[in-house]
Amino acid sequence: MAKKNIAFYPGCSSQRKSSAANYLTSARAMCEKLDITMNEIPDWNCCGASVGYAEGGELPRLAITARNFALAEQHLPGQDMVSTCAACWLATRETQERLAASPQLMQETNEALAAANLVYQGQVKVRHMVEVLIEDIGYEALKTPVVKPLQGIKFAGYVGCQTNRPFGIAGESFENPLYLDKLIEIAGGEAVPYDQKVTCCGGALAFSEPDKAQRQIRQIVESAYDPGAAMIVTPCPLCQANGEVYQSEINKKQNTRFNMPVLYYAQLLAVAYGATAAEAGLDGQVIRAARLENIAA
Amino acid sequence: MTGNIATNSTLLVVGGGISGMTAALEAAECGKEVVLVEKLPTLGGRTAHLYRYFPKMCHPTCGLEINLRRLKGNRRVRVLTMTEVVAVDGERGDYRVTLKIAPRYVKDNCTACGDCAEAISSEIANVYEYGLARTKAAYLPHVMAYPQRYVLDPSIIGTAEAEQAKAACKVGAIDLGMAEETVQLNVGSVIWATGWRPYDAARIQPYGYGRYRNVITSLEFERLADPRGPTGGKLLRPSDGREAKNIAFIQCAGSRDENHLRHCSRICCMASLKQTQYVGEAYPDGSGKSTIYYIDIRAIDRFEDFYQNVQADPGVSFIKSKVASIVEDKDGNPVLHGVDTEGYHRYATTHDLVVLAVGMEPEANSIRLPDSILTDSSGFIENSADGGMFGAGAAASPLDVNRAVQSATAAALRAIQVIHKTAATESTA
Amino acid sequence: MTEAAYRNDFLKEVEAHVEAGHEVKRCMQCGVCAGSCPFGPYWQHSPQKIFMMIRAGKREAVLSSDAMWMCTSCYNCIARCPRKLPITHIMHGLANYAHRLGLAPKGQPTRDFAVMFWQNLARRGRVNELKLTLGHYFKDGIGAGIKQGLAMKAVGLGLYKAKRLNPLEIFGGHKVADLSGFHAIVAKAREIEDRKRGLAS
Amino acid sequence: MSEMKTAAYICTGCGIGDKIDAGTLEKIAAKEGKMALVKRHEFLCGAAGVQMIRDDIDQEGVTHVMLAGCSRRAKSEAFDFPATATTRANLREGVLWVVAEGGEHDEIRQEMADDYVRMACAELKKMKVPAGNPATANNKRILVVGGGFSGMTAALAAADAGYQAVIVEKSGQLGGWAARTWKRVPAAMPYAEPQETGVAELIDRIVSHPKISVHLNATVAETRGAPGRFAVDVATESGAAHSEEVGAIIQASGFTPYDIARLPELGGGAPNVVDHAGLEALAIAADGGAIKRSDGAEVKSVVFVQCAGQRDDSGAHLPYCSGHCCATSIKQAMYFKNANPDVDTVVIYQDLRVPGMGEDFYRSAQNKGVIFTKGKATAVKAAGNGLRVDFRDLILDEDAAVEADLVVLATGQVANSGVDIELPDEDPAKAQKVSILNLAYRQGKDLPILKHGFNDSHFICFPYETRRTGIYASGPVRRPMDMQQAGEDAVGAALKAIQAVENASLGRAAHPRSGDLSFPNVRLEGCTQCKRCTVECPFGAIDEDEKRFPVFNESRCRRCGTCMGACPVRVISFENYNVDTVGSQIKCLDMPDEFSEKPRILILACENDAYPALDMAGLQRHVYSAFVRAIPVRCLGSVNMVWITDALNSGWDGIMLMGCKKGDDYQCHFVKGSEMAHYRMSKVDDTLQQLGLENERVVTHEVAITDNARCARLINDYVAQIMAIGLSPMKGFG
Repeated sequence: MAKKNIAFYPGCSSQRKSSAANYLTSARAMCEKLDITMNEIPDWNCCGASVGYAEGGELPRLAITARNFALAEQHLPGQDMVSTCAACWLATRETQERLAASPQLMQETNEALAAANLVYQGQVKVRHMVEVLIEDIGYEALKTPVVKPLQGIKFAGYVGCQTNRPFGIAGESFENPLYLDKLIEIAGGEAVPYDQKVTCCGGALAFSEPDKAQRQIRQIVESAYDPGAAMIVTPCPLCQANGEVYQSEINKKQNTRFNMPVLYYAQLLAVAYGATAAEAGLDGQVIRAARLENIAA
Repeated sequence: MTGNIATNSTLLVVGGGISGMTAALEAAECGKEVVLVEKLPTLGGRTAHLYRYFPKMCHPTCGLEINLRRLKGNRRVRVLTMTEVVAVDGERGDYRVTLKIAPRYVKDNCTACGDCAEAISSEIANVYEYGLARTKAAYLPHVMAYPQRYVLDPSIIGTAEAEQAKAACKVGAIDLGMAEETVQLNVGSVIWATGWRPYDAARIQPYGYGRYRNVITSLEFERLADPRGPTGGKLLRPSDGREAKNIAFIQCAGSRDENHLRHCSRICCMASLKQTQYVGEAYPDGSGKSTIYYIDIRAIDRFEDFYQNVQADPGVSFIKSKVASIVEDKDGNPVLHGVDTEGYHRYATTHDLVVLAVGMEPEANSIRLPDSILTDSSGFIENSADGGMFGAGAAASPLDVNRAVQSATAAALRAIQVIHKTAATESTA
Repeated sequence: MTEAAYRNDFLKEVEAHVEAGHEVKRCMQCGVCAGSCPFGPYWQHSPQKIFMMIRAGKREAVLSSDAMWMCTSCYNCIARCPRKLPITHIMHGLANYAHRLGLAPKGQPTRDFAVMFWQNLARRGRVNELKLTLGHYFKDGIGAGIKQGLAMKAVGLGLYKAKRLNPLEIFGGHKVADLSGFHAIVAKAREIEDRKRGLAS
Repeated sequence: MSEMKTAAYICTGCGIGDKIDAGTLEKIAAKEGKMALVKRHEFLCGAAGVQMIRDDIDQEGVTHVMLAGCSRRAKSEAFDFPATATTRANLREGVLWVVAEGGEHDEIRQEMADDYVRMACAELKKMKVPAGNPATANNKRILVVGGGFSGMTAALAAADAGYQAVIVEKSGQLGGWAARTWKRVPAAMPYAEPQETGVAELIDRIVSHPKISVHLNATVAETRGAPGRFAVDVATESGAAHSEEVGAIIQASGFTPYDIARLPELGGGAPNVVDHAGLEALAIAADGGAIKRSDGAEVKSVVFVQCAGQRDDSGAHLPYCSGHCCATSIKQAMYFKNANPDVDTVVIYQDLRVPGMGEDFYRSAQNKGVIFTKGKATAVKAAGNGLRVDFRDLILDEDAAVEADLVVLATGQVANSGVDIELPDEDPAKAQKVSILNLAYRQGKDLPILKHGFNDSHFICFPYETRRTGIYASGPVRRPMDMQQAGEDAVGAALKAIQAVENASLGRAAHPRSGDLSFPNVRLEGCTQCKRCTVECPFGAIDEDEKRFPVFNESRCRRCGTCMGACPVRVISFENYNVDTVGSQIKCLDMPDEFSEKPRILILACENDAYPALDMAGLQRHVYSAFVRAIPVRCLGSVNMVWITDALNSGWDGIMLMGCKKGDDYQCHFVKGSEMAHYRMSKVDDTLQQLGLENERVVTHEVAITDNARCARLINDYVAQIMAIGLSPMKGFG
């Protein structure tokens, strides 16, 4: 497998001891096996996420992301800017497209960047880690490093919103994207039919509108149980966190008995590729994925 | 048939649906020589699959019968089926057209007795029934197929089945050695009556066509309603064969949608209004229920009468809403989610069957038109740069049958003008 | 009934001041957005209805609506809109505009959370998840905060145990190195935007 | 024509020979059928079989051919013998494929085949080959009534194809409403802006075209004759009149906007309330600048009220939709927006109807800031210096009001269709109307009106088939429409007019029996001047002379035979289709006796739908009784009562008439034929009573072409019913 260098944009939630720290851990393990070198963009900042709109407005949001572009262009020229976080990817891709489409916004953004002696030249190519996996490496080649297939484990592939809409992974449909199921199968697991694949978990409103969001989450977890899934798999940190950490809340309030591990695809691949439980970030689960830990051990 | 059969006073009509047949016949009945080519093994086109027409609720095959009789009685129209246009060279008044004729493996002397079909067991999807049924691999496309000759599906060529079919034919009509042929013609003008195809409903993802068996297209519903169709006219839903009594019709399935077809396909509102009457017809006790989900009901001009009649039908209700999504419940029933926008009324309604009023996509999008043909943003033919080729019917615009026939009649005259002008120029030259 | 009913005044205001506001006029009232929103059952007005209200000149009702604050940014509406309207962005833009004008509903939890989120990230360039969470719980005062915090204790504890929550973040946590540059960019961008949209900074 | 020589060919292919004894058929053809030549072939439609027939025609002088094999609908291209009378005995679709399998049915199957051979032979001997009546109606000029957009387009279309055209326009200039329109709705990519009407160029082309002549300030005072030989008196304003000889007529008499004064509740008649035409006038005056009201004030706000006086179910106004008004209002709203984007334009609509690429035009208007509101306007009132429109906003679900400097009412198109010939003379509504064509026809002065005052065709597949041959309605007189559609319609109408003159010059029938060279002969010496034929002809083809005898206008005739069916004294006939060709079939049977338990049921089936339906029942192997004998008729309207009485007298046990649907949504290809037959048969009870027969012995069914299984069912049920009431006692008396 050819060595690949990427300008990696981890995003706030993937930082050490942050809510998606285990995503980063597992992504590193996975990339190592695939000979992908993750070059972290120096001094990157928050993408603003979707909920930043209310106070941030349009241009400040675009400008802070453009700062990341400028840093990537400057320090990691020619490398694709890759995110693992769905929200980071969405916000950066949206920014990239909007600036490309509007010379006025581009000019205003650069006016703002100039305040920190930065400039964005419009060269950045924004991608999601999943795109790197399936487009650059390919489904077939992703199978090569598999040493511990996750045989006999049923997973519900929960794609969620922001890696799926409005951009989505090329060639996939909004209502029934299949790439996650394919990644599950590559890792040796079984992807169950799952009708809440693209349901919204409530996103950031899990904080501000917990009851409403938890109604979404309940539906998402419940529907994973129906076809017999043992675990949920997702590409999105917010989906992961919402799906995992609120199960106890829902159990308490609604008398359910949810105990469904929610993992990242990167964790599955890392384990299948022979990583240890720690390397795969399995110790970062609030709801432990015992069967994966057994395989990884 | 394949010799030098045409001159520059001949018209070529591409497409043997109602528009193409009309253009060919109207021109021929004015005394012109016409070559009519059709890609499929039979003339008749889309309308031959329809059970009834709006607003008269009469039968499309009735008009087809008359047109076929006109054709049988007119020696000026030469029909080539299984034929496609692969190239058009030359200019207005003097085109050289290259045709490709696919092998039918059955010769002109077939009597349509059906012995070949009897002799074999291989089956293929029945295209006429939109795949809702299967047919033998030696088949007559449908009861009104013209030419009334069987076809051997290429899938059995080279198999023992094909030999059995050949052996069964008492008149020696089967020729398994038939090969693709290329033919060239001189014609003065070309009418493109290539018609339309239903927009691929599977691409309208929130509606789950292809994922949910009880979500079907309006064209498939025509076949269910037709007593000659796969269910003998019973409205049986595909998942379990149960009678569908509570049926949703979703308008603008693909049309008026920048993610799919930009244009309004014009016919779909009327088609769904018509289909609600099939539901009434299927359940004379009044137990059938139709719900139309729409953005605007486009019952244009006199069709308003029909709309008013359907509105008065107690079995039909209207919801002004583009349905947001469909999910399937545990019994395979489609559940429609959306909001009635007159006021604000959220619904999650379970139906037995959903019929997607799919839009019209120009068939021309799937063929290579000559470069001089100009199309609009949806692919409908506007005209040709040299003024010698014309779109007719649904190839030119999403039209109902009546307007398609008007369009085809007009196209016939435009083509005649080209030929007359060419003749006049040549005679003075 | 005000004189401005169905006049373009408010529509023009929205076009001038609201992100993607110039797209509002293209809506054809099909309602697919209304039916696609996961929080649809909770809001007062659907996006399509908001757009109609804008066109009918209902300025106050629009800007004080809770509808824009129910957006989870799931992008279903955008994916399905037959007119390809960037509905999510319009709703965000309207929320921002209503918020900046001070007309957005007071105490709207998402409004408060969103403000806090931006301020949190803007302070150090990266989100401090602990402060954000605590800030959110304590937004209604100490008492309510303790109650909320206790209620969510299990959640926090779980994350802590999984090394996904760092109590030490309360004393700082992750940040951008060139903080002054970052702040300068945000300030400049804000200044340009306010100038453009005619808002007082 | 040389002396008649008949030949019968019996095909044994497709399994016919396996189930039916061809030898018996040969004997019947020779002995009973008296065919001069009788031959058998195992594959008659094959090259050798066809060559055998051709040789007999060429070398043996065969003039009349009876083919016993497949249906008349099959293998027509093989059995194509010009100038030879041909008939078919339908043994395949009509016997072999419908009679139940099994030895127990062999006898009745054979009897059925025998009878079909007898019937075909009987018919053949009564047939003549029609030669046509060419060169009696040779005029190929085309008259266009109306010089608006439709009329001009039609005239040019005909002239550009090489035909002379004459335009008669009642006003002093060409152009009609289109000339009073500032811009038109776009008809080409990108469908974004109003476009030039092109009317001035059109007028220039008309005026300079060598093949077009124009009469302005002129009307049609009288139209006599028939396709290929119309004589049209043109009256001009000056009082001068002259006659034009033409071959076909296009009626493009256009529309009148619905009178807004009839909409006082919507401000109709009040200042600053206009209709589309009124707004066009303002736009022409403004010529791209600010549109001003009559008081000179610039319009800063305008409201369009759609469906004004249209789509009305109260009976007070127009019930229909005029189709173009949504796009027209969009276009007019753009007039304002293009001149000044700050003008407030609101369109209040119920359903926005912009089909096809009109959707892009709608989008374009939205992009310009035109506001579309789904609602229903209830009142337009004066308010200050302007107006206030009260309406129900259907989306916001509330009563609303909007003020405007100007209100445009989108009213509908009312057809200028002349007099409604089906209204009684004393009807006051008619008195106000002036005839357009002044046809000197027995059945009235103008084209029959289909619905809502429009001269439309009732046929979906054949939109130009109106009820007056060689006269084609075009443009908004036939159906409400916009310029785009009117243009297409006009070109299509021009083709039909050209076709009509070409057909007339060759003595050929027009649609749906196009190419038919037969024509109605009338034996006037037997005529009782009862006028049934002149009244009942669906196409107004028959006039009356001074002595009240019928005058047949051959090129108006569509050859349906409704006159033949109507004639009580049977003096009307066609060469190849007449009282004898069918009557002899009915009478030629070998009728089993009353106690045979073998009833004989006669089916008279319309050849357009019912006969094909029976045929396809065979193709699908729907089994039906072998006791029926089907005879195709041109139209149920051609069924003469004598066939019924002959059949009953000959001992037939039952008679089924199968024809097309009648009524408002009639499917009868000859409009009234099926209805006439039903009407006539409703009186058959008297005849049955006189004969002492049960009412059930004659039944009439509407049969659609799709009714294949149903046909079989109808037959089987009827046979059972006849068996139940018993066989006819009339056997042996015929």
